[in-house]
Amino acid sequence: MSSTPSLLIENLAFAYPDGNQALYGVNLKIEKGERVALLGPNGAGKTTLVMHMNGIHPTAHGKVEVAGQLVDAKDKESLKSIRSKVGIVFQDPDDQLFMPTVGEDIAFGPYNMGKRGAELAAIVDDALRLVGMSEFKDRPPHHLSFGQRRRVAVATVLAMKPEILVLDEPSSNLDPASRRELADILRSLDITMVMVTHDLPYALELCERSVILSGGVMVADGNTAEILKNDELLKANRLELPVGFSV
Amino acid sequence: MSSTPSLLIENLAFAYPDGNQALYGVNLKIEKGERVALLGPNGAGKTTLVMHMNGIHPTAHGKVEVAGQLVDAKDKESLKSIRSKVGIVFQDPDDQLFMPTVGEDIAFGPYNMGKRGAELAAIVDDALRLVGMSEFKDRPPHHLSFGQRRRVAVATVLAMKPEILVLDEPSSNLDPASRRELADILRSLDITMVMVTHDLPYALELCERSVILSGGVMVADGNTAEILKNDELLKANRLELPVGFSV
Amino acid sequence: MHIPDGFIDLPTSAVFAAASAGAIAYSLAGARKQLDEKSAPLAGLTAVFIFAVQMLNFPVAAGTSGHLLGGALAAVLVGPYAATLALTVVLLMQGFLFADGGLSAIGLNVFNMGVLGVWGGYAVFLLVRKVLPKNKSSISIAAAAGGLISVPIAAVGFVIQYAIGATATFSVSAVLSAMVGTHILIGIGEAIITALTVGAVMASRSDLVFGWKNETSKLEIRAQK
Amino acid sequence: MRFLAVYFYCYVARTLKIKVETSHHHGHDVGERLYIHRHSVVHSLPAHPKIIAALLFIFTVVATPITWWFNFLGYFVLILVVAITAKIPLKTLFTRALIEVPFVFFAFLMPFFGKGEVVSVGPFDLYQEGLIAAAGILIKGTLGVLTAITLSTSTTAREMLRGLEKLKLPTLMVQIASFMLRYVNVVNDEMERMKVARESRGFNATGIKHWKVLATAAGALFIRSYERGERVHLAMLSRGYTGILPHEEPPKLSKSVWFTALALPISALTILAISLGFNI
Ligand SMILES: Nc1ncnc2c1ncn2[C@@H]1O[C@H](COP(=O)(O)OP(=O)(O)OP(=O)(O)O)[C@@H](O)[C@H]1O
Ligand SMILES: Nc1ncnc2c1ncn2[C@@H]1O[C@H](COP(=O)(O)OP(=O)(O)OP(=O)(O)O)[C@@H](O)[C@H]1O
Ligand SMILES: [Mg+2]
Ligand SMILES: [Mg+2]
Repeated sequence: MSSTPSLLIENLAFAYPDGNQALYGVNLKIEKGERVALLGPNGAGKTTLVMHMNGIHPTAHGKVEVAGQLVDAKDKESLKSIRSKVGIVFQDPDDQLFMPTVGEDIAFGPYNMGKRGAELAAIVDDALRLVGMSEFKDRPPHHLSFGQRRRVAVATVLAMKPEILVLDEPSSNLDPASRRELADILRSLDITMVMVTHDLPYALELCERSVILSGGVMVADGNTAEILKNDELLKANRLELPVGFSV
Repeated sequence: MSSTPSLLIENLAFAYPDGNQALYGVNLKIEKGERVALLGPNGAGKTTLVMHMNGIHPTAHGKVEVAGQLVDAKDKESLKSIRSKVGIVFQDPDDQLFMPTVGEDIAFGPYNMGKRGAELAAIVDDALRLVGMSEFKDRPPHHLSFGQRRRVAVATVLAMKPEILVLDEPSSNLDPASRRELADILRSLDITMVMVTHDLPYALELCERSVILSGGVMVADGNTAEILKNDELLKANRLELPVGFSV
Repeated sequence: MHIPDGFIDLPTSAVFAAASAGAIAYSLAGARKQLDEKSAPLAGLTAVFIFAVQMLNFPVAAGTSGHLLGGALAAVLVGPYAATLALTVVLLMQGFLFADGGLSAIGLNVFNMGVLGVWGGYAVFLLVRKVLPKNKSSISIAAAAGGLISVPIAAVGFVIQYAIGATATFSVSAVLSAMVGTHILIGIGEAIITALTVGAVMASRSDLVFGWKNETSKLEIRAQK
Repeated sequence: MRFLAVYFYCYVARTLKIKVETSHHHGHDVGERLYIHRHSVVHSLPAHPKIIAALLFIFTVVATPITWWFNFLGYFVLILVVAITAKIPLKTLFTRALIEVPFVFFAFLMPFFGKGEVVSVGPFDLYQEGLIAAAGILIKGTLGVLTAITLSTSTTAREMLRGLEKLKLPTLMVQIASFMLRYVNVVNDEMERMKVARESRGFNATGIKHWKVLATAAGALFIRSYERGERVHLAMLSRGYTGILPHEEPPKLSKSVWFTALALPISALTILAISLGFNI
């Protein structure tokens, strides 16, 4: 008898409003505390899948459950509670940052969760320190470099202390040191995590389990090291290990 | 007696309108046919520097010359000729794509350079084939996945057949196979190239020479392999080779 | 089209301000009814877009240029209620931040562009849509008609206000013919841009167009490997 | 026919003035762009008393009969004093005032029309009635514009919105407006980005033949901003947004704040009252 999974996706299909179908029946079950890498070629549907995990894309077909709770775009109350549990770092930091200053942006989530005053300030400062952006607190986010925006985007979500952390290519555009620092941060968190990435060594470093999404369906699910050893599988899904790297 | 360099930057300083200074006197000379990697931590000023190479940011202090021609934001005629020579692939593909369909977007540059009819169509098809996006010709670019947009962005610039190709983190968000394919394409082009990247093995693979920009000044310039062997230099500039990788 | 302070006398301004306020109250009630998670930001975005395209000038003829009003466009995209609210917000912001349109004349300007332009344009849109076949390109054509007419309708509003409360000396008929004449020309520009914009939205996000009912597409399920 | 020409000119003028406004600012916050940061009494006042003061002042100006010339002189002095107190560069003040140029054209034509007495100025025969009406439009319009500019250079866009909210602008409209302010930067940036992208690929808008490209750009811009906004809004919802932006509750205003803010309209009303006495 296992406990309720953190995330349960069953037979999920989705088409964009222009008629493009991106998901063709996806199944995925993630237990509490697992760290799962979501791999797959460009256009596989990874981002589309991620957007279903807190009801940003309404479930058109199939079902999505977060900690046993059904994600239903029509039920505003339950959506709110789901969104306080699932923190998503978007692939494009420009989609994530909207307040006039970095500090206010990071405060946004915790504020909505009822934090105020000194407690709020402390959360903001911690999150900024974590991603090394303390000096940028009063700068407008859209006046930062791409990599700096990415770091702030990560901080906005970490500040909410979600139960499930979903990251869509968090390491892209980060300089190598920041990339490692982010890995250290993520490893130190004791939460359920889904990470989309094209960086296979990064996936291996952080996640015991990997799934491969390709053409809108799941084509593999297993131990990361096992998957990365399966050359044929990788090749069929436009994945390759970097030259000189071996599992 | 050397020939005129492809790109000559002397003592370039720049501050953003909000007063943030990003460049503090940059010098860089790139000879015809060279491939140079531009490395450096997040916020170093790489993108800012790139934006000077075709006059998008007007030269506020110092000078920038492309193939002997001064980049002068006030001289519209010369700017036009410079822009037909320098092709920039922006860090954010959304900055690059603006037409309603992928095909029209790629045709845009060559059309402005006077190409028409069958010739134009052939250019577009070639560019699409090169980045593996032929099937997406009639799709709107903003309805593509991030990695797909990145590939189209590269194609729009390749279609212009520039003399100098400047790429701002071209490989980020690409799946590993696309990343390698892009490397193959870039290697096959016989042009001057500047590539901003945080992916050091990628830099090593493609560029003989590397420069490091940090805090708005050039802190290193030399053979890529030499630079990547200099641990101290790398460390001082938040650069690290991936675990398990050695030059 | 943005009337400055002092052009129309205070009593007239007050009357039209009251009329505008009524229209806004009506729109608020209507917009609340159709409100879901997305409508406020979408109306905000429409406001931004109108604000932006009012700055995007397009060449009309020999070195002259005009700008969009956006009333019909907004109505077709987000519905007339939200469109009136969006236009009002745009005019408020233009008045308070850019000094474009007098602060004592905001009621007048809202009436012309946010009420007459929006509802007039939307009415024409509905009429034209009714006579055309039910397909995507009809929406653009109907929107174009709405855009074309909305500009002279707004101009007529200006002329009425002029006739009632202006201190200027041009005869009302001269102003009427000049305003309507030029605004029909500008309306052509408005029609083209409205049609192209609605067409562009229809092409890729027809679900966003208020004046169009979307049918949901069928989903295909593929076997998991 | 002449009217046609005039109206076209009005639109040209609108275009010109907008070019003046936008060309040398680039990539800036639109709110910041108009606001000029200074330390002054005017800046330190909260927005809603300032808005009320500006409105009352403008109403006073508009209500004053146009032949009471000295009143207007007084008003001009008053608003200039406020502008100077707010340390607004006069050049900025007057450049921004170009916004009313279209109606200046309108006004300049007015003396050519009308009835009654005619005065000759050089080669022109001008109607006195027209001249007075034109002067009215110019003077009142200019005062209105100067007031609004003084307000917007000393108040950030966000404060202005807060002020309007305090003055009971309906919540839904406040929401729309705050989205607008936020996205105006996004759209502006997207526009700028698209322009850069176009120019980087050898495009320069010069005339009618580029209509198509610009119109397509408008369509694309709309979708882009729309979708960007949609995604950003979803990101906000993901972080628990319920329609209310975080803000600090401001303290209750003291009487002296109100008095300082209302000094401008009170002075103007005093002038009006005095002149009323003279004119009865
Ligand atoms: N807004 C949209 N409208 C229509 N189709 C879309 C939209 N966004 C993505 N698609 C399409 O849906 C498919 C899945 O896209 P998605 O963004 O989920 O891919 P992805 O796996 O995240 O790719 P990447 O690694 O490049 O980010 C792609 O074929 C893409 O072209
Ligand atoms: N629009 C802007 N306004 C003000 N400051 C900016 C703007 N864009 C960038 N900056 C600042 O200028 C500096 C250099 O930014 P730039 O984008 O050139 O960095 P970068 O080297 O490209 O970084 P990354 O690797 O993260 O892309 C940074 O400190 C950044 O915060
Ligand atoms: Mg993606
Ligand atoms: Mg950069």
